[in-house]
Amino acid sequence: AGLPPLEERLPRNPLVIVPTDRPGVQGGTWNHALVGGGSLSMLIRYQSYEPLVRFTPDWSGIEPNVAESYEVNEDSTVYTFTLREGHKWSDGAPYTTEDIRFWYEHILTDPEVGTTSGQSFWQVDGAWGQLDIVDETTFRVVFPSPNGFFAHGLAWANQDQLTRAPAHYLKQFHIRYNPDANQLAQSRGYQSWTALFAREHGLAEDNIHFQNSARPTLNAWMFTSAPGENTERAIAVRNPYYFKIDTEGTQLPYFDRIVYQMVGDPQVLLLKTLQGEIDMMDQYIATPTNRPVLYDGQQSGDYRFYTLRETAANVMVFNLNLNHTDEVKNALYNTREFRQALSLAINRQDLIDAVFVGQGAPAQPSIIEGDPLYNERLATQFTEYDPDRANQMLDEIVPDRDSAGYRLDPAGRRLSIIFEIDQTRTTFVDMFQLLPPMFQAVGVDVQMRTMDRSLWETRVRNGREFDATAHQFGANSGIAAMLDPRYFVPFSSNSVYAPGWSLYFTSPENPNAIEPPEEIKQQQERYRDLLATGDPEQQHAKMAEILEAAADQFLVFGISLPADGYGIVKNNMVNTMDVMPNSFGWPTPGPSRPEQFFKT
Amino acid sequence: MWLYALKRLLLMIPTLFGISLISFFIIQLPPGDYLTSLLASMADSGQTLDPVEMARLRATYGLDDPMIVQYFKWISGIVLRGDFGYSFEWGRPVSDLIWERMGSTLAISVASLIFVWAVSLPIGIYSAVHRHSIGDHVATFFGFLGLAIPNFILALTLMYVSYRYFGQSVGGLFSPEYIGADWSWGRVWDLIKHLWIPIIVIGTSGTAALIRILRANLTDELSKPYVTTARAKGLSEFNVIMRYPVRIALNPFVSAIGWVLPNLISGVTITAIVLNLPTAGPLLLRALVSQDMYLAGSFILLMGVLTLIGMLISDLLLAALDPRIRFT
Amino acid sequence: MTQHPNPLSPVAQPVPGVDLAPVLSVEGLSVDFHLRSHILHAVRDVSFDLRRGRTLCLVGESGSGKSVTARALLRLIDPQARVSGGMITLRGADGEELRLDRMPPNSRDIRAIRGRRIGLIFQEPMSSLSPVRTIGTQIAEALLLHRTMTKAEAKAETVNLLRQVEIANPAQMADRYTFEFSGGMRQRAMIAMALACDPDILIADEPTTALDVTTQAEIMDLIARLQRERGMAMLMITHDLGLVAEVADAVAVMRWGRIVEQGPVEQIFHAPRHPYTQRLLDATLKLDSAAKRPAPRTEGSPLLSIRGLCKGFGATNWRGQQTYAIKAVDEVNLDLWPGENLGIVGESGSGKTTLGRMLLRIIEPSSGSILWHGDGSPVEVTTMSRPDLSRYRSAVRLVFQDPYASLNPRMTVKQVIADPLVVASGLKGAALDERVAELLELVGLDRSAMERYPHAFSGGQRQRIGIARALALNPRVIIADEATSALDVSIRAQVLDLLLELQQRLDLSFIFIAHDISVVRYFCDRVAVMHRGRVVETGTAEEICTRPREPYTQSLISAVPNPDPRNRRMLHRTRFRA
Amino acid sequence: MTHLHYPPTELPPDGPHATEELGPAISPLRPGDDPGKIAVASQWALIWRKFLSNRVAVFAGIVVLFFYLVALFAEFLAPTSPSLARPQFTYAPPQSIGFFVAEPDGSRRWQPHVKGYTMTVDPASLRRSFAIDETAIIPIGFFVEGPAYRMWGLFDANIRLFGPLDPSQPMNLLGTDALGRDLLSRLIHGTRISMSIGLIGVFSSLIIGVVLGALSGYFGGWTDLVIQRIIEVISAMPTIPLWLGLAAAVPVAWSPVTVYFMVTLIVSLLAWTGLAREVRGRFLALRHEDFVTAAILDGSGRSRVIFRHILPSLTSHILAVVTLAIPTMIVAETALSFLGIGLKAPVVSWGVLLQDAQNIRTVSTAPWLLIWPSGAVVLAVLAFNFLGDGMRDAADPYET
Ligand SMILES: Nc1ncnc2c1ncn2[C@@H]1O[C@H](COP(=O)(O)OP(=O)(O)OP(=O)(O)O)[C@@H](O)[C@H]1O
Ligand SMILES: Nc1ncnc2c1ncn2[C@@H]1O[C@H](COP(=O)(O)OP(=O)(O)OP(=O)(O)O)[C@@H](O)[C@H]1O
Ligand SMILES: [Mg+2]
Ligand SMILES: [Mg+2]
Repeated sequence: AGLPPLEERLPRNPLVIVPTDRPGVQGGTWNHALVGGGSLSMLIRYQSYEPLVRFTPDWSGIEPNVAESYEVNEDSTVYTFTLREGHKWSDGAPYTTEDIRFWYEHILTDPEVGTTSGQSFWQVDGAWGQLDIVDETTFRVVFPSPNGFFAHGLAWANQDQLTRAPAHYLKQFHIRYNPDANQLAQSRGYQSWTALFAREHGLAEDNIHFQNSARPTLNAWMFTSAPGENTERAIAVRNPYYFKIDTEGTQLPYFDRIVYQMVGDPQVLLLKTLQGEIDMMDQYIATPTNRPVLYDGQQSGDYRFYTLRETAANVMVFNLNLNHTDEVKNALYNTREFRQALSLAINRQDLIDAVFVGQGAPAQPSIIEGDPLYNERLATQFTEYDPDRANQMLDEIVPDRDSAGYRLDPAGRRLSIIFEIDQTRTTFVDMFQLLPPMFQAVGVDVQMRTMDRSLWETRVRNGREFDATAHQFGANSGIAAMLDPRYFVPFSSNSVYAPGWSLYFTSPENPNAIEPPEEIKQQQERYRDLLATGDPEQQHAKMAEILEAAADQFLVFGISLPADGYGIVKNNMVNTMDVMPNSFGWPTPGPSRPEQFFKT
Repeated sequence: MWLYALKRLLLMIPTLFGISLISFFIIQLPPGDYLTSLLASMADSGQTLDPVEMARLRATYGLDDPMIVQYFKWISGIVLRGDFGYSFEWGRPVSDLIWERMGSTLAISVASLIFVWAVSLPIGIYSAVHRHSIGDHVATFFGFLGLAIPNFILALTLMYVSYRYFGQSVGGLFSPEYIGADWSWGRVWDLIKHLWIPIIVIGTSGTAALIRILRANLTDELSKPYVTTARAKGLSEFNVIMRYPVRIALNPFVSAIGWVLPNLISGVTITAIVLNLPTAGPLLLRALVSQDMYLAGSFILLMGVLTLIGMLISDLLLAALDPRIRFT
Repeated sequence: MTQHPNPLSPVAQPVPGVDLAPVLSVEGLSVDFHLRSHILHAVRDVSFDLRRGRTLCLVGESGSGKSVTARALLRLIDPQARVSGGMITLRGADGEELRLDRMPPNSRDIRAIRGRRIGLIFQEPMSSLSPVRTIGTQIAEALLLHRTMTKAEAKAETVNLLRQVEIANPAQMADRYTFEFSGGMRQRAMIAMALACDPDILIADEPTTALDVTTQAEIMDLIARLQRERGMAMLMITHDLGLVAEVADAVAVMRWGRIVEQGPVEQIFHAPRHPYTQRLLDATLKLDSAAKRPAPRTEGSPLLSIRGLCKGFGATNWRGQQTYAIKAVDEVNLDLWPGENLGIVGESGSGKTTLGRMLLRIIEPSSGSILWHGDGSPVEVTTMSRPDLSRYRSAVRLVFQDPYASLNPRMTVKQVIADPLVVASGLKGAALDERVAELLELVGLDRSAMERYPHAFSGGQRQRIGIARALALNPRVIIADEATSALDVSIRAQVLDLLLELQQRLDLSFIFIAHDISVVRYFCDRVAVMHRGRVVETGTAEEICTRPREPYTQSLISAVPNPDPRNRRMLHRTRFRA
Repeated sequence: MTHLHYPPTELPPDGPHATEELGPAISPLRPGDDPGKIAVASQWALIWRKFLSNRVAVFAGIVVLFFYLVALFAEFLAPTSPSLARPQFTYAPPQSIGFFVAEPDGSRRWQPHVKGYTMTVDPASLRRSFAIDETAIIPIGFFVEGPAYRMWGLFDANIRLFGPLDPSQPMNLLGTDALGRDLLSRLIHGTRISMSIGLIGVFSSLIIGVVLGALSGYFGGWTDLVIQRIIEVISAMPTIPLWLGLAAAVPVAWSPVTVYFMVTLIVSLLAWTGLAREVRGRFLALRHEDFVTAAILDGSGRSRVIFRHILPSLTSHILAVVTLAIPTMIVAETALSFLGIGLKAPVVSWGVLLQDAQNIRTVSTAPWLLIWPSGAVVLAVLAFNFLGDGMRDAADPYET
């Protein structure tokens, strides 16, 4: 009601979406759910994957999205983007390069009130890319040296903030544009305008970003009742200015509304799913354990399965702390043969049978077979179950044993390795119920301690005193592996096996950074090199080199590459993909274009 | 008596300060702060925050101040301006959040409280009067069954049963189609269909305790001579029991009334989480786990106030119930 | 005998239409207690009739089954007791017969009879009232139950009843709780409750033990009036043969669960046939005179001297204003000499118990001093330190007025009596058992009683347990608050003699609070008379009993019943109006 | 006197002066007993006799004893090791015991056995389906060799009370869990922790609650004021952050049992407030009773008055509270595990087993994982309850 006609709402050149199966009609409600608080970053997956450029549905490359088009120069130093003329925010205000400028000046590069969270791809060698506004719809980003993955950075889930900062809205909170901004902030209970401004754009963290229903958006749906405004459910309705149409010319999205129920516990979500209250879901509930239950419920829940291509590098990766504060342990864990021996002591098939119902085959954290980057040695070395050889190898390193048959470390203590594990990772916990006897057989006392997630974050990700932990993710193919090679190169805080070395990669002058040994430094150099490369072929070659070196270094070891996962979707949902990657970079199912989902 | 009440009211002020101070520090006991827990949940979806950014956010939230400074900021806001601060996680004033949930919290707590009392008082009295009868044993058995099965599992099982055999929407107080709808008969019926599970879940464990305690105390009172006197007047057995021994046997309940009020907030948290009930308990739990300290602190302060009031009421009631008890 | 000596008896002026057929007949009633170790046949084959307007007095040895019989009539016996035989028939005016023994306990039928047709006054009123409801509500409840009344009417009637049983300030007292009533006041409240619905039959189990003789006389007048006006039949259980002689039409004597003798009052008093009856009467006569013993010395320093002792009770409303205030003890000065028996008599509610309790600082005095000379130099009791106090308390012992309440219901008699011994001397094992048994035997209880709990005893037995406990520590002074009121005369005489003998041996002194003037006369050297918190007169026992000076004392003495049915004098008493 | 219709007493036939009775009439409970002897039986003997005559209570006592025996000899009684996982037998349903096997010639032979499973994995539902294989006879017996264990940490052994004759064969009388571990063995081992450490918390909070409540109620005044303020503060204190903080403060090297022990102790340090207030309420009402005054006059010190004279009046209440606290404590463990501080694998307790059952998968497809552990808790608690009730009744002066 009271809206201008459709032509005026659409940009001059709307993005035409070819539906996955067939065009639909507008209408209906998408019934959805979020589990617990603090999980709002999930929203990117369902209603908010609208970067300038996005991953293609098959994750083979990048295509324009909000940007009408983009160009890269030869050596990947200049990126030129063209916006759509007449593109409007959900309140009807135009979306122009002014929004880009505002974000760049007041959020990205303002050292006082800005935020650079997740924006490291805007930097090369510590310097920000330069923004050049050409006209209302054109801008350039210029880097001093090559930045091969800039466009990928934009397409990666959650990272592109250019499409999430409406300048005309945010200006009212900025002291430069509104001299009364401080009073405004105080009247809303904040100390100064900076706090309110940060709150309003919410770009530092998704939880805050999505709690604002007042901020205009480019997304297909906009919140009328944002999560947090009501603690029971959140509602998003169609954005009348959305810039996409289908092949019939119908403006997207098809769904009128998305209703998220806020569910406290995954088990309840499971029940709701079984009951048919959820239209599409793969997070939280689609575990191997729940599969039979969901399978049996297909009839009553009126849903079908779809397949998720798992993209993690392994189902579980053993991370021994290679930067341990305990000298003796540090030396031992840094002994490659020690890690290899431990790897040999694991009966992977048993674990796969018990925990994954036999789905999967023994493998180290690696690239999936069939991918051009596949490295067989990396994938299969030391995956055989050979306790005798393990014992032999260990006898060389730690020959002494105590009365109970456990080995003694060089300091004469029983060789105990305590794995600290985030208790929400139930498959890890299950596997660790079976692992201790296997290690005991080679004289190593392996114990597990589960803990609350925050504690795990503090102790493991931000601490250095833990012996070991287990973790997951990373990537097992193509571009993803290049963007997240956490198990092959210690490059970010996700490489939990070497917190000091990773810090050395990002900020070597940090007092907690540890200078790694030469071969690791070389590996980090290789990766830096890769990031500067724009040419896919060269990227590939460089990545292969990294993987080869990783196979030599054998920093971590795992159990198996993950078997395919699954999700459920209501039988009457149309245009969803039957097979798609499961990743947070390709924010499943975001790139499969939820705006063109509809229900019959 | 009133002087005593007045004295107690005055004593509440320092106690409350003590409570707020202690709780505020306890809230901070877990390592890290709100940002750490935020980071933990972000890591789940592959995001990381770099340390510089963390430091900046910390400053915005005031998390880099010493704890005592944070405490004074918070408590002085409350005392001077009635401002409870805002919730990091929900980005809203704490008081809004708390009040929003108070309605349903009160409704559910009071409903289950009434249910529990309505069920357990008669059963407890019956059990005491007819000790070792079949009825008594059955009540005992079910009571302990209710206690021995964790609420969590009971709720799950009931929900599964209701899904499996009645095809009913589970969790929450309404089916999705009635959430936010206007009141109608359909909605009321829907509410009733949802309410039985929480009431049973909360009821089984709550009633068992009440029944057993009432039974124990009443058993002791029943053989007192004054009961015989009441019988000699020709009072019906029901009146004899209700007017005389029950009154004394209620003493432990009245002592426990102090907990009824704070329980309105934090009680049955796990049940509420599983059943997706929009009560304050889960919110408080989340606030505590995610170290959303102003929200958690204010909840606890509120609980403290309610505890103090509850205890005062309980003490006054104790004296009213049994004139031998005199407070000075 | 055409001129019946009892003007109260309706027979003196025959009322037309009043027949003398029994309203309640008991035939062959037997009650057994199934105890843990044996079966006790507490009542065996008891038969008697109650007739309209007449009084049957049940007298007998303590523990002989009187109370059990009385309760059995209303089917109120303890759960472990069984009625093993007998018939209880209640006859209505229209000739209908109700078999009470056939009615299940607590059935609707029996409830219709309780309170309404048969009122029951329990022996131990102190423990028989609920501690948590006001006296007024407990009485009004009976009214509301059996008589069609509004709440307000019931309240008014309650006040009226309390007034009739001589409670001062009845309107205010109705709102007080049991623990604020003195022993005698509770007993009167109990009587008021039983009379509330003016029953056809009143069963009164020792209704006047805690009442001073004047009050007792007033109450008996009241009951007599009811008997005359409404033809109420009464079964009265009492130890006071004087009272029996004053009020009874017929008497039944019980011993070891049997009625050993039954007959008109004249016959029992003047031609007793059973040796036990004879012993009872002899004991009564014996108690009617003072014991022959040397007068204690009254020079030197007294053992205890009380000066200006006061205690006030009161309540305040929510604004802190005094709503009621009472001076329970008012400026009392008394001395107790070593080896002396000081009797305290006085009106019910006059502060005797309060005084006794203050002497032990169970109740803190409002003002005044108590000097204790027992430990050489005099010590002020009101400011004594804790260890001194506990030493003092082991030298000065108290026998509680309400024996039931003073015995821990969860401790066996052995534990109760042994407790002071264990604490003071650390006695253990067989030696302890021996000492406890010895004490029990002193007060005439069997050693088999040791393992029983207090509730399984008769009123008199409990009272003796209390005495045994007081004796346990070889004290210097015993404050005995109505210590023998529940004992039958023969045992009472025995116990009193025992106490006198102990006194000789151990140089004991007694403060003897009693209502029974004959006991006071028999036992005490000096007597203090209390009235409304003050000591109005002190003098030797003989003086007070024979030549009272104060008008109150005169009225008191004149109301003492005479144990001879041919010479009833209660009615000719002088009345005191302050 | 003729108009007075009182008949003279019917005197006993042998006349008024016949032999007077000398004592109360008593007779033995059972004909033939000597009443004189029993009459002086001590209180404890009487209580014990009374207790023995209560069949339910005696039975409950036997059950409690049984649980403790199980706890003591868990290794020997469990057919297999509680952590022995057999990946191919996840969520295997319970087997039943058969006693006769059919011989080829049609005769039946005595041979206790369970039937083996045939297992199929359904790739679509990712489920193992088990069918009892009628032909696969797994003989079982007593005192068989099974997985080795170390009894009480003293000596190695491998004889188990019962189990399959061939230890490699599956015998899961109560089914298996998500990792293919034998539920029966886990349940037996869980008894040990749940019936020992779990109860320590109950008793320590009981003691604190009773003592502080008694002091508060008995003394009143300042003591009461202070204790009540402490109670208020403790009950308003948020426990969750306390647990989380604790979980962080506990050294990782501590074994799960030690951690759990500490946690139970701390739980009990905070869990006494409710009981304390209830005890206080009763004390406030009882402290001015005459029998208490009498005890004071008897020279009893304060603690004697409190614990020997007043406290017994609260026996029923305390017993009720204890029996209520036991299941609460066992179950509370599941909530603690939620926060990461409960018992952790490889230690087993009933709480851990229950926690494993907290999901729809179990409820819908493996209900035995839920039924048996809760059954054990209920049975134990009922046993404690009836035992406590029996003891109370035996000691109750008013009961016969
Ligand atoms: N509940 C009980 N359990 C066991 N024995 C009991 C119980 N009640 C009373 N008795 C016993 O029954 C006998 C009769 O008791 P009862 O109370 O009738 O005596 P009584 O004649 O009223 O004596 P008293 O004049 O002392 O009151 C006593 O020996 C007493 O010990
Ligand atoms: N705790 C109390 N609170 C209020 N008033 C009390 C309390 N105790 C006693 N009184 C009052 O004090 C007065 C004296 O009581 P006390 O018990 O000393 O009388 P008594 O002389 O022993 O009477 P009795 O012969 O009837 O036992 C009574 O009027 C009573 O109501
Ligand atoms: Mg009696
Ligand atoms: Mg008195």
